[in-house]
Amino acid sequence: MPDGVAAHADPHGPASATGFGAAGHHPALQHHFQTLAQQQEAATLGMWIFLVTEVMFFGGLLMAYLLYRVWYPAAWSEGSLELDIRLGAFNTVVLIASSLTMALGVRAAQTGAQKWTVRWLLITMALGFTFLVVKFFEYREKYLLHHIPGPNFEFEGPHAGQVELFLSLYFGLTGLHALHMVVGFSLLAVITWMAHRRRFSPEWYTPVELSGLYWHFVDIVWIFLFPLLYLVDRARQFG
Amino acid sequence: MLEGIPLFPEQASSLAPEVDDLYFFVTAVTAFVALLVVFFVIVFAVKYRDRTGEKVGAPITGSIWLELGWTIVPFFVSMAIFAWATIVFFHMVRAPDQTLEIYSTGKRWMWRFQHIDGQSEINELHVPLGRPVKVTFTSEDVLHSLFIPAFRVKADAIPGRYSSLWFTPTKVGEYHLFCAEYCGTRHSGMIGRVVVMEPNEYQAWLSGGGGMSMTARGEQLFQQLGCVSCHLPDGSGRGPSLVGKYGQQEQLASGDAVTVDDTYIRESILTPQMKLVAGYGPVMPTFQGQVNEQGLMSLIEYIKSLPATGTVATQASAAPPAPGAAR
Amino acid sequence: MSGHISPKKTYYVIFGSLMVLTTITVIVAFINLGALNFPVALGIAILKATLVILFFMHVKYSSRLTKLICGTAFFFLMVLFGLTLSDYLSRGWFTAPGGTAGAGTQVTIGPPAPTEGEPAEPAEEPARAPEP
Amino acid sequence: MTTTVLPRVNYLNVRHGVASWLLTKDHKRIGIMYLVVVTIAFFLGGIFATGVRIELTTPQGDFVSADTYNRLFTMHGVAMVFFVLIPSVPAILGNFALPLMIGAKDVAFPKINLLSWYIFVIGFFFTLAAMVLGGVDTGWTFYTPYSTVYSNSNVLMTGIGVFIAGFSSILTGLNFMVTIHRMRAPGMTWFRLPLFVWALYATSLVQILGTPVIAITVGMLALERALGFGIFDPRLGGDPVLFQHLFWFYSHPAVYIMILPPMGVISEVIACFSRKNVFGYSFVAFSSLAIAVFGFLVWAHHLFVAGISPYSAMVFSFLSFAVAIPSAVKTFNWTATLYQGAIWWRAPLMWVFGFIGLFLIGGLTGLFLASLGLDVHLHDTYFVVAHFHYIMVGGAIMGFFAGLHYWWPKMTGRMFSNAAATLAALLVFVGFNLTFFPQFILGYLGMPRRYHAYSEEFQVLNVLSSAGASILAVGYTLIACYLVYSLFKGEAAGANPWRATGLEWKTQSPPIPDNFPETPIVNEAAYKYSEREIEVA
Repeated sequence: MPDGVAAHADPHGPASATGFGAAGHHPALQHHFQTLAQQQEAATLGMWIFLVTEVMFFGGLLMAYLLYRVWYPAAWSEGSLELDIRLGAFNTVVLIASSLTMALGVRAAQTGAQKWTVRWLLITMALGFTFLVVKFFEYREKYLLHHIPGPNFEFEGPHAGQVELFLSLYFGLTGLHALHMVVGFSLLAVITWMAHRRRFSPEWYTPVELSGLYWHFVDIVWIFLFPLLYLVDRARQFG
Repeated sequence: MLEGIPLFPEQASSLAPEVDDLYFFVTAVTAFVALLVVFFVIVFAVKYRDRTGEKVGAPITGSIWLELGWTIVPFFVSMAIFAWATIVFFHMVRAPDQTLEIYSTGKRWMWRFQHIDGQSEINELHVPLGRPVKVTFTSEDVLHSLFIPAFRVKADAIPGRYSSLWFTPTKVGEYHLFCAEYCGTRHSGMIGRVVVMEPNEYQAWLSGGGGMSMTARGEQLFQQLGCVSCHLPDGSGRGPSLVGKYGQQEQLASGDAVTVDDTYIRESILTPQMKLVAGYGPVMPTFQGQVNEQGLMSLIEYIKSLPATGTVATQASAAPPAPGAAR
Repeated sequence: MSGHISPKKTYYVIFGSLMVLTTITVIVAFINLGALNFPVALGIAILKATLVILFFMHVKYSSRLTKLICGTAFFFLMVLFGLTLSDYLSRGWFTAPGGTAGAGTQVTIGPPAPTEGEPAEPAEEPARAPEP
Repeated sequence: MTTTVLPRVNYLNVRHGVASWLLTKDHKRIGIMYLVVVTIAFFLGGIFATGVRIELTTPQGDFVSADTYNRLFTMHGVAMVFFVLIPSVPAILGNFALPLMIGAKDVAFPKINLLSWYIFVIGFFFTLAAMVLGGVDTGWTFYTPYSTVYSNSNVLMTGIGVFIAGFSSILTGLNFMVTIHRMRAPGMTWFRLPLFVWALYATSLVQILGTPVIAITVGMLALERALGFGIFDPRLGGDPVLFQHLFWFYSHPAVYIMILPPMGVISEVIACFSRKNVFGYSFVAFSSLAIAVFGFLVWAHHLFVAGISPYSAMVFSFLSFAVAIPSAVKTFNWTATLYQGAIWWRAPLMWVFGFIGLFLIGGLTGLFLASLGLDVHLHDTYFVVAHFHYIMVGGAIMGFFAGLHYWWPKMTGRMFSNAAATLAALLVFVGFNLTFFPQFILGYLGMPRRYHAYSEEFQVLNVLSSAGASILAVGYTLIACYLVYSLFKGEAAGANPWRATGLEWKTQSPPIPDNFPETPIVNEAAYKYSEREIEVA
């Protein structure tokens, strides 16, 4: 059972069927914890602290966004109009729905409904995948219009430089968010496989809960990114 | 100045004594605190020394009064230092009203100074004694920092923005000029000297130099770059007339108006389509890369010097720069 | 850890309100509120995020420590945004008739434009003739 | 007591072979592995520093070329800051001592603890690769637009190295925080925790909140340099000062990551060798937290001349004075702890006296740089170089060695020669002052930082400084000698050689893999020396 999935692995302790510690303990209890409750509390606390680091991680990019929005409002509204609001809104709905199915999946694990846990997790993964596909098309469209910042960036209009700044931050923020979606997706794949192998029970479902926390965090980031990037100055569209 | 080991920098500007008094005050306060603590540490360490390691210390766990004492007293002491330091800082930030304007650009590994009356110097700055001088400078590539230790002034040169520092030289002589912000391979070579001269010597040096004034330099560029072919004085050419336009309102093609100031002129030279003047087409090419910061400053000075009467005047004495619009 | 199992209804209610808020934020974006557009959009996003945190992530039912950790994250994010913007927004506040000395304080050459309050000083009289 | 036979089973000899080390999940072994990597990085940083000091003995740049000099001081900075100072006390002494001090079997997430070490080594590998390929010449601060547009050295490779090493620091902070919250032995309430644990908790807070910001900043820098995303590029309207804001938002709290754990070590060692509880325990504990939280409000005192507005400079200057108060409170409390103690002059205490002497000067010169009027003159001069070396080398490294000497018997089960250690402390103290005190004078004279060649009148003070550096080098090498010697010839230390209180001294040294035969119960305050006689194990 692969331990941490990505570089910043999640602190859910891996549960192998053999289990450590003396007989009589729950197979998932690790030797350095006294009780399973202490282990679960530690794991959840660890995940929450990890989410704090993620908030500050996105914070740096959001700081750059905030400053340049104050400095270049005109370029920000022009840049924002470049983005397709329909795809953005659709993606927001998809991601919030995936948050719902994730929460229901965690609830199913809590209540021991093993089949439903697997089903909800699979639906969540499907919605996550849809989000990434939509994102791929958005990026491809930017690529075709030469709107990817860098040497061959083309944009007519007076604020070309600042619009390139906006699109740099657009790709920075949504790229980082998509990367977190990919990590979340592979994490869910592992958890779904474990759920399928009946590894969880109402006494021990920590990995499902932690991946749920992670997934909700990624959804919250998009809840902020959507208005910040797509809805900067839509009123201008209608003059 | 070079013999022996100098242990303290020269005081060669009106700000220097202020900064040094503050320096001595803070040194005195910190030295007192340091010596106090070291004294107590040594006294306690020796007095209560126990060679055997068997004995046990007194059961003292703390005293609220002492803790409050050495929290509040240092706070007030530091507030005193903070207040005095902030006053000195705002003396540095607030430039005096009438200053001798000098423009400068920092470029990787050299400072170029441009006097209004024409002299331009590399890594050298001649200033008259006793007159407040304000150096306005920017950088053409990376971050630099204009630092004159003897005057106790320093400011970073940021590409894309103008910085400035002012000083009133109070002592004739030659002083170091350093670049203080790391800027690459020859960062340590980007140095120079500031020469403070008696006012009459300064005038002799100024007229002797005979360099072209900024306005004249601007006019020369105006011809070379072909601006004159479109910007006719009466505005009949393909570009609007620039005569007497400085500081006035200009109607733009997009409907709103803008004051013709340094930023607008600089923007129109580098990115002409930004704010087109009403009634003229977007035919003007960009001059990005054909004219450097010095050239821009000279062109701006030249356009400022075009009075409403249409005659091109090159004033000998420095025309103080008209107020530019701050963004 | 939270161990709290909320009824399915709660999740569906929260999901519904999130959908409503999303539609509102899109609609409001098309109405020109001028300077208010940004705060409104941000406010709705914060509301949606709070709903997700409280109900989907069970923070409403979990220990005070988890709530504290959540608060700490956003507090230090605000410290980053607030103190950095305190620099950028306060540029240009300090103006002196002779001009502000210091790094990056000016966008143009020459003394800054007089703010509305201060009467503009006549800058036209020629520079002082240097003493003999 | 001077038997050289070590207890039969301990964490060092329970398993053998390289795999038993490289795949270990034992926090004690991971601490030792960090010690090995950090020592290599310290040695490397020292070589670069020697190159810099030799170059600066002559005003003309005649030892190395300007470009090589720039790479020397940059690599000295990168190696020392990211690979020595940040991990030194938390990752080595923290990893080793924390579970022992709170009576736990291990840290909360042992696998992630090992992962942190591997991430640290991978990050170090990338930086080493950058050094081998020619180094980087942007200064450890990587200021744009030089680092993104104009520098043609391995900025990207070093950036990736620093980016990865940052995650090791994040995961260590996360691990420690959860361990302190959830893994304390029964009876170990927050106010019975040793002050070293309080310091580690405050450090973890800073690691968690600060490190991600530099990760994303280095990421943005890499995006701009590699793909041309112009986030800080002035030609597109980007702002180089924004990079400085984001960089220092982490890098100032990072200096508190470097100084807080050593402060915790000082509290431990002073209490132990004065045979007395620390004066004002709760004040010292809360000052650690105050430093961690206030540390996030003061970063722009690095930008006073970089183009921030005068009013915000005033705000940051005020906050920078406020953050100095908790450090002052700690120093006064340490001094008061010595009062009416039974002070046993042993090697770790000698290092603590050195720490107090140097940290005092370092901390107080910070007031010079926090005051606006002086910082305009002093910024980017050797005054700043001297200030942060007094804090980092005088404070953090001296504190690290105090801790290393204090816990060496527990780590290895062997005692080192007390005379040699005291001599080393004296050598380092004298060498250090000779090296860096002249730099304060050079700083006020106006000698700028990072200068390959300088004006003649600064030469004498620079020669003094270089002479001091050689004494410092001798001092550090002496430490390595007698500590390694003690590994083979040191006499057995026994469970409690310093007769200290604290749970880590209740188990054998070196401890068994699970630290305690059975989880200890704590029923008294942290430094209860006076009431009880100390049993000599």
